[in-house]
Amino acid sequence: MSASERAAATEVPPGAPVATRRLLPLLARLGDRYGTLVGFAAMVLLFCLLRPSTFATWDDLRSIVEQASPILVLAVGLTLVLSTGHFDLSFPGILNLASAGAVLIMTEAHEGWAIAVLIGLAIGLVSGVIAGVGVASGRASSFIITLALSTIWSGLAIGISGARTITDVPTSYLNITFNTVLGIPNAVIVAFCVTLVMFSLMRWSAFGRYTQALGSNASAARLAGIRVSTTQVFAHVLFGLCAGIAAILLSSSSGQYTPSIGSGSLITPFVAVFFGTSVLAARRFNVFGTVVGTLFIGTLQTGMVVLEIAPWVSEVILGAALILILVAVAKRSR
Amino acid sequence: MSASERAAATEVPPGAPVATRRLLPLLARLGDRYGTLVGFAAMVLLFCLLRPSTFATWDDLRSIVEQASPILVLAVGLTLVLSTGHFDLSFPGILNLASAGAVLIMTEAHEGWAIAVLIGLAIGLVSGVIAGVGVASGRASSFIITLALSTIWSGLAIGISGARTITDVPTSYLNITFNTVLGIPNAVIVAFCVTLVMFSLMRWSAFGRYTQALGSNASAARLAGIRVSTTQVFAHVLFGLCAGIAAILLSSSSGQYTPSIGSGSLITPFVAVFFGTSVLAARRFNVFGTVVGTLFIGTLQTGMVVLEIAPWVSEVILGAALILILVAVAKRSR
Amino acid sequence: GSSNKGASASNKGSSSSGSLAPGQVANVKKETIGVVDLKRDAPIQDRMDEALEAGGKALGWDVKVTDCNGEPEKVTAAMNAFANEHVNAMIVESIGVESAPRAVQELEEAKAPIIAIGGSVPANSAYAAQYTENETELATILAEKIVEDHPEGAKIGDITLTIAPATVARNEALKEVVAVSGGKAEIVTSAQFELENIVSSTEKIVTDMLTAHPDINSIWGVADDTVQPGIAAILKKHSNAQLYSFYSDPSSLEALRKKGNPLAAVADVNLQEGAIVALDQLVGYFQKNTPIDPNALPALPYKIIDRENVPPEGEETYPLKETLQPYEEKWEKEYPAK
Amino acid sequence: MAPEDMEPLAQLKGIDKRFEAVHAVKGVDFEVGAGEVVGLIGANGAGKSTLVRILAGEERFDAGSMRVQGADARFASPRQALERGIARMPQELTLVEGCSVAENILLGRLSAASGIVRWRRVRARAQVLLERVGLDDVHPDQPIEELTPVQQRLVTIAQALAKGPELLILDEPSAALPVDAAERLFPIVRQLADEGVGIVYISHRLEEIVRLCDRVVAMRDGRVAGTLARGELDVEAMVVLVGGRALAEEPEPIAASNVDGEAVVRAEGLGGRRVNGLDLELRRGELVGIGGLQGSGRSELLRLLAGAQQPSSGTLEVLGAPVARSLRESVKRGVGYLPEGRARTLFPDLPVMMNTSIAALERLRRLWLLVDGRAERAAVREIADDVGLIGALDAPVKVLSGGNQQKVCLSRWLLRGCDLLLLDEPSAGVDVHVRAEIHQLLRQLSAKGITVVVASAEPEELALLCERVIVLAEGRISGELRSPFTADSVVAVSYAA
Ligand SMILES: Nc1ncnc2c1ncn2[C@@H]1O[C@H](COP(=O)(O)OP(=O)(O)OP(=O)(O)O)[C@@H](O)[C@H]1O
Ligand SMILES: Nc1ncnc2c1ncn2[C@@H]1O[C@H](COP(=O)(O)OP(=O)(O)OP(=O)(O)O)[C@@H](O)[C@H]1O
Ligand SMILES: [Mg+2]
Ligand SMILES: [Mg+2]
Repeated sequence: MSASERAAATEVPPGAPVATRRLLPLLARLGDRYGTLVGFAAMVLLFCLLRPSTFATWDDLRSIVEQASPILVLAVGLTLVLSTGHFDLSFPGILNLASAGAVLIMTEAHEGWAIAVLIGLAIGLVSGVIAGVGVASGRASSFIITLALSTIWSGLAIGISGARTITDVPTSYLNITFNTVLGIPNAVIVAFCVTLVMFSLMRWSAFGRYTQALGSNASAARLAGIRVSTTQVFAHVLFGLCAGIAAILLSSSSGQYTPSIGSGSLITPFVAVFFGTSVLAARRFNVFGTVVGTLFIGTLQTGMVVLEIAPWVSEVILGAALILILVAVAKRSR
Repeated sequence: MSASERAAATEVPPGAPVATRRLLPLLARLGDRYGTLVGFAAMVLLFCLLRPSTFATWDDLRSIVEQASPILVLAVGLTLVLSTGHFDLSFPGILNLASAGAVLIMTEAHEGWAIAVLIGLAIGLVSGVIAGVGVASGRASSFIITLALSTIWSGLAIGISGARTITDVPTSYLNITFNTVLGIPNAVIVAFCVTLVMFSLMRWSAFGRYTQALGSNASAARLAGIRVSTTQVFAHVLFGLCAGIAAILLSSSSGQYTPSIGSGSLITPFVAVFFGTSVLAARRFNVFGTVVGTLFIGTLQTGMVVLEIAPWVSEVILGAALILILVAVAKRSR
Repeated sequence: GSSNKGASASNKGSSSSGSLAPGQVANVKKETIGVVDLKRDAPIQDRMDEALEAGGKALGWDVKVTDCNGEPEKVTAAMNAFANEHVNAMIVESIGVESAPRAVQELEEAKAPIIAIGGSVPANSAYAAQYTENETELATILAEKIVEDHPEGAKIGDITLTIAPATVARNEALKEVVAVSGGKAEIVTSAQFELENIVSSTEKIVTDMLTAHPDINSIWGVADDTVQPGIAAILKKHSNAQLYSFYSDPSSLEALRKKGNPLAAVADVNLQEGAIVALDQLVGYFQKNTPIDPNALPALPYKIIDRENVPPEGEETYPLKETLQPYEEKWEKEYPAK
Repeated sequence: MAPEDMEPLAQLKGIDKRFEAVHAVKGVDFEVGAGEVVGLIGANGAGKSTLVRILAGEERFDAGSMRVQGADARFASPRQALERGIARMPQELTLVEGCSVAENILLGRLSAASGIVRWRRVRARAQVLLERVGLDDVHPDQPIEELTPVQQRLVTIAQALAKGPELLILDEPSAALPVDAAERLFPIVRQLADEGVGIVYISHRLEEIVRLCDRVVAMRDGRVAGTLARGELDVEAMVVLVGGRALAEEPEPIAASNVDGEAVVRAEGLGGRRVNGLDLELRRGELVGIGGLQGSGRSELLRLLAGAQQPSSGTLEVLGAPVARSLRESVKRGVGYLPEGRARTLFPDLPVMMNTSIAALERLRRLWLLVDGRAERAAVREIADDVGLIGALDAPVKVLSGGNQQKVCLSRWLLRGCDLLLLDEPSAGVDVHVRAEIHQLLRQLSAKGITVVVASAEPEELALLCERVIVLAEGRISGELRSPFTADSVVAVSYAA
């Protein structure tokens, strides 16, 4: 850890005038705490200035938030799992299999959208149970167990769908995300509810505190009489459910099932969650930070599309923005 | 932790006859230690039995090892970084940028292959320094810092190459991997040397000890007077160099630079390294285990192509094999 | 809010009085066209974009190409952004509009047509027209070329991708040709490359195929991305197998020109034609309110490019100028500068 | 059959426990009655912790039987033991970093049936318990990692009390606990016993065993070596039971021969966070003790000398130069620093060997970078024998017994070889016999001209070992004692702030 080194670095040389000696540490402290949020706000402001006609509109805001919804659902679930000190990389597989299951039950078995939703959630749940039990067994790293699970689910998804893209999805299913309530897209409402639930769990429930205890010191948690395995399993199950919800949002909003629907979804939720640890100098995984992280990435990506920035430049900007905000401005993570 | 829970599962009921009471724990202990290797051997045997004409040939062995070479170089480097307790996800970007740099210096500036190799290594080195300094600063999680770096490098790679596929690569460069020494492809020799160096470093050098100390308890490492930041930076630099080497092997052997050369390379090295923690019940990241892990994946993939297993089935088998070997057979990781 | 909303505005014909921008040939009202491109890195997509940009220049239009870099989220973001910007028409290249129903709805309400070009994208009522090549025809001539090249019997190693509609169609065509060949061709083995990891995975499976079946004499590369890694693997295996694939990407043409290169032939079609037809239909729609004709694309000539007929260094299979010229002449005549 | 009320709270019969190579507990019979304080003593690695871990459900037993409150018991987890009223305060500090003090104290019992945490109630409960163990100045919302090891120790005691057990196991609660803190602990133990709680009290401080316990069980090499009833408690007898022999007589502390040798440490008006205005001078070859009560600043003084914390005022010269800007720099100049709280300095998953040699690798290098494995093993073996380390050198250090881990920490700096050795609680958790050997080792070092500074919570240890003791109180020097002096005089000066 380089906490002390950093502390030394922000120390002011003894010769500096008194005002500076007071001001600089204060600024550093404020920067530590609000740097991430200020960086985010500055970015939004910049986009609004550059393209006010598009960017600062209700329409645009809505599409940013709507597009971020499935990622948000994944990211808040991931926040919970990561706070137990373990990885869960099974969600790309869940996205694939739950989308395939939900869509096929409608196109092949001609069930309604409600059954399809249930199937999607059930697949997420089952995967969560398996992942949780596997991880709680402690036999191998959660990283590889859940990765292997993801591979299996993706394979099965291709197997049951015959590797086809399925587009004749009933309108009722598409309407899940197409409809709005008071102008707010359903997907946003769902994401908001999931976020609220996760926030409450992590903030106010004993279970949420126990996940964090687990992540910090598993043997202390066990000694304190916490049901370590149960907590672990439950965290993965909740995340599995989140992945199921995300799968439904994704397949409904993309209007189809393609065998690659979940691939490429691995990285963004992680970026959002890790970004979140720097928000308000939280230094741990937290739902509020994750929300900020998700919106940050969504806004940045949309902003670059709107400004018609070449993809390679936008990649460079994305990476540089992350590093700038996290390393230069925000508080050290530990 | 459920270490003791698992121990209970292997416990023998008090009524069992004496021979069983001795034998079962012994078997469990042997399984813990050699389970991973036995699983690997069983898989190879199975392939040989199913397709003896292809699988048990020198030719096939050579192509498996040759194909695995760039991944092996990445994976052993990754082993070192992970043993410091931090991630480094910058290598897909390094692969892209170093390949682009090496190829462009030949096609645009008409330099020779040696300069190209140096450019590739230099890019890896510079990236490693930046990643190391960023991570050692302790300001944000290594996960996101290195991921952001990867994004930047990939963007730059597309930028400098103009997003073109470049194929007019000089033969001298292609020969780096095309040539063989005593029938052994150069790529294999390079991978072997890199592995040997990393193995020695981690096993016998003071630096290797320091990385492991860092990974086990960073503040204790500081208290022991270890140069924590330097060690951290050096680990990332070595890994950056490995990624540079892998980039050269990859671009030379595929005979081209394409903008997607490094994408998709993220997961396999991680699987190999985490698999390696289960080999010989090491429970820590270790180079020998990583080598086994890399060969395991390479063999499995080749085996499925040779046996003409449908792609989705082979995905399911890959995932299931990992879970089976790691969870059911191998020793718990902690 | 944008000032030029919908087709009604364009009919008022407040065209600039005779002064044309450099390169502009027709005197038409300026329109903004949003182009959503899945991945411009891919040479075929780049060709279509170039055609759209050149055609747009000739008409004096603002053609905005968004390169989505293969990321689905960007596709949705791009479509939404175009809808929010109130473009006059949207052209999607090798990608469907399913993921952006709200953008589709807004464009429909604004009477801004959506046209799909390139790649085989599932039919959708949102498209005013779909000007795409016929994958089956394209693949059939390539498969027939394999059979023709190997009178002694074609033993085919099949590199496939079962998760994209276009590659599935091509593979079906291959199987069909093999089935009717009367034993002159045989698919010895087939394997799938990974979409996320094209280069390494293709190289690996071609190597493994050739190890397992040294008798393979033809490799079917179902997508143009497989050409270079396929070549590398064949060369390294010292195999005599010939590679067959699609599209005359610059790097593939170069390989065809090289002596001793295993790339034997590619099947190609002039995809730029579809792009320009789309513009042509849009001009009619905006200037004269003629409805967009879904069947406007003329029958495209599918052709095999092999070592014999490969265009010389510096030339393309389908020079854009030649494709564009008849349309430019037509536009110049119909909408002359005052 | 004995009537219900006659049956002891917990009863172990013929308990046997094996770890892979180690037979840690061999057929032990042990029982605790309600309201009884049973002392458990024994050498490091004798199996005390293993025995009580079995009792508390943290470890399974291979053979034997266990009865708790009249019913057979075979716990699968600490949780099950807790449900039957058994709580253990672990020997190592097991706290959840990133959580507040209150959360740590009430971890595992944060919620009622609803699953929702009532923060106000949690805080209030924690506050009461903190006051009970004498941590009035610690706020329940403070992050646990801000506390000193001693404060953290007291938190773990509060944590055990919070569980409201019927059988409370205290595994070395008083190791490295300063006099005042220990004095607050004893009444708590007695009071609980009077309320009918059965208590198992493990300690290497035999005087307090005499004061507290109703009965003492001594373990040696995994077996019960003997049991002493209330009347028979006496330190000499226990020493023999623990080590199989009487304690080696420690020599009188002798004045260093070169008291007017060169000054190795010279501080003027030295100040840190708590310590303030310290003037001191340590000479080559001196063996100096630092005494004081809880929070008096002993640890901080050592941190300042080691360069691990920068002084906020005054001047400080160490080894002839202004104090280094970082610990690393100090170590390079020849300072060895063993901080308090061994968990902070160990690499739990790494072998004992790597843990011991980590600071001395530069010395053990052979070719350019590579470590000479054979020389390393020989050197570690030698030092391990010197400090009486029991356990395989290739085992992860976390499986060693607490006292043996402490010896690893100490060995690291002995192996490195330093000119100035700063030791914060070097013998915390070490048994009496080994402690005498370590003292002998330190005397030899000092005779070789190495300056040794020992901060210790135990006045007895300072009186045995040091020729000169600097006593701190509330961050200032409250007195300096030169031998001969007694432990009581150290305590007296400590309180005289
Ligand atoms: N998990 C484990 N694996 C292997 N050996 C172990 C394990 N736990 C304890 N041991 C061994 O069992 C023996 C007894 O250890 P224990 O911790 O019970 O000693 P102790 O009497 O508490 O000593 P101390 O006074 O030092 O705390 C030691 O040799 C120790 O190394
Ligand atoms: N990092 C810190 N930040 C703020 N206060 C601290 C810090 N470390 C120690 N303190 C405070 O400084 C005082 C002196 O601490 P120190 O550890 O030197 O005491 P000590 O004499 O070793 O006492 P003990 O070991 O008995 O706690 C304590 O009251 C402690 O709360
Ligand atoms: Mg113990
Ligand atoms: Mg202290």
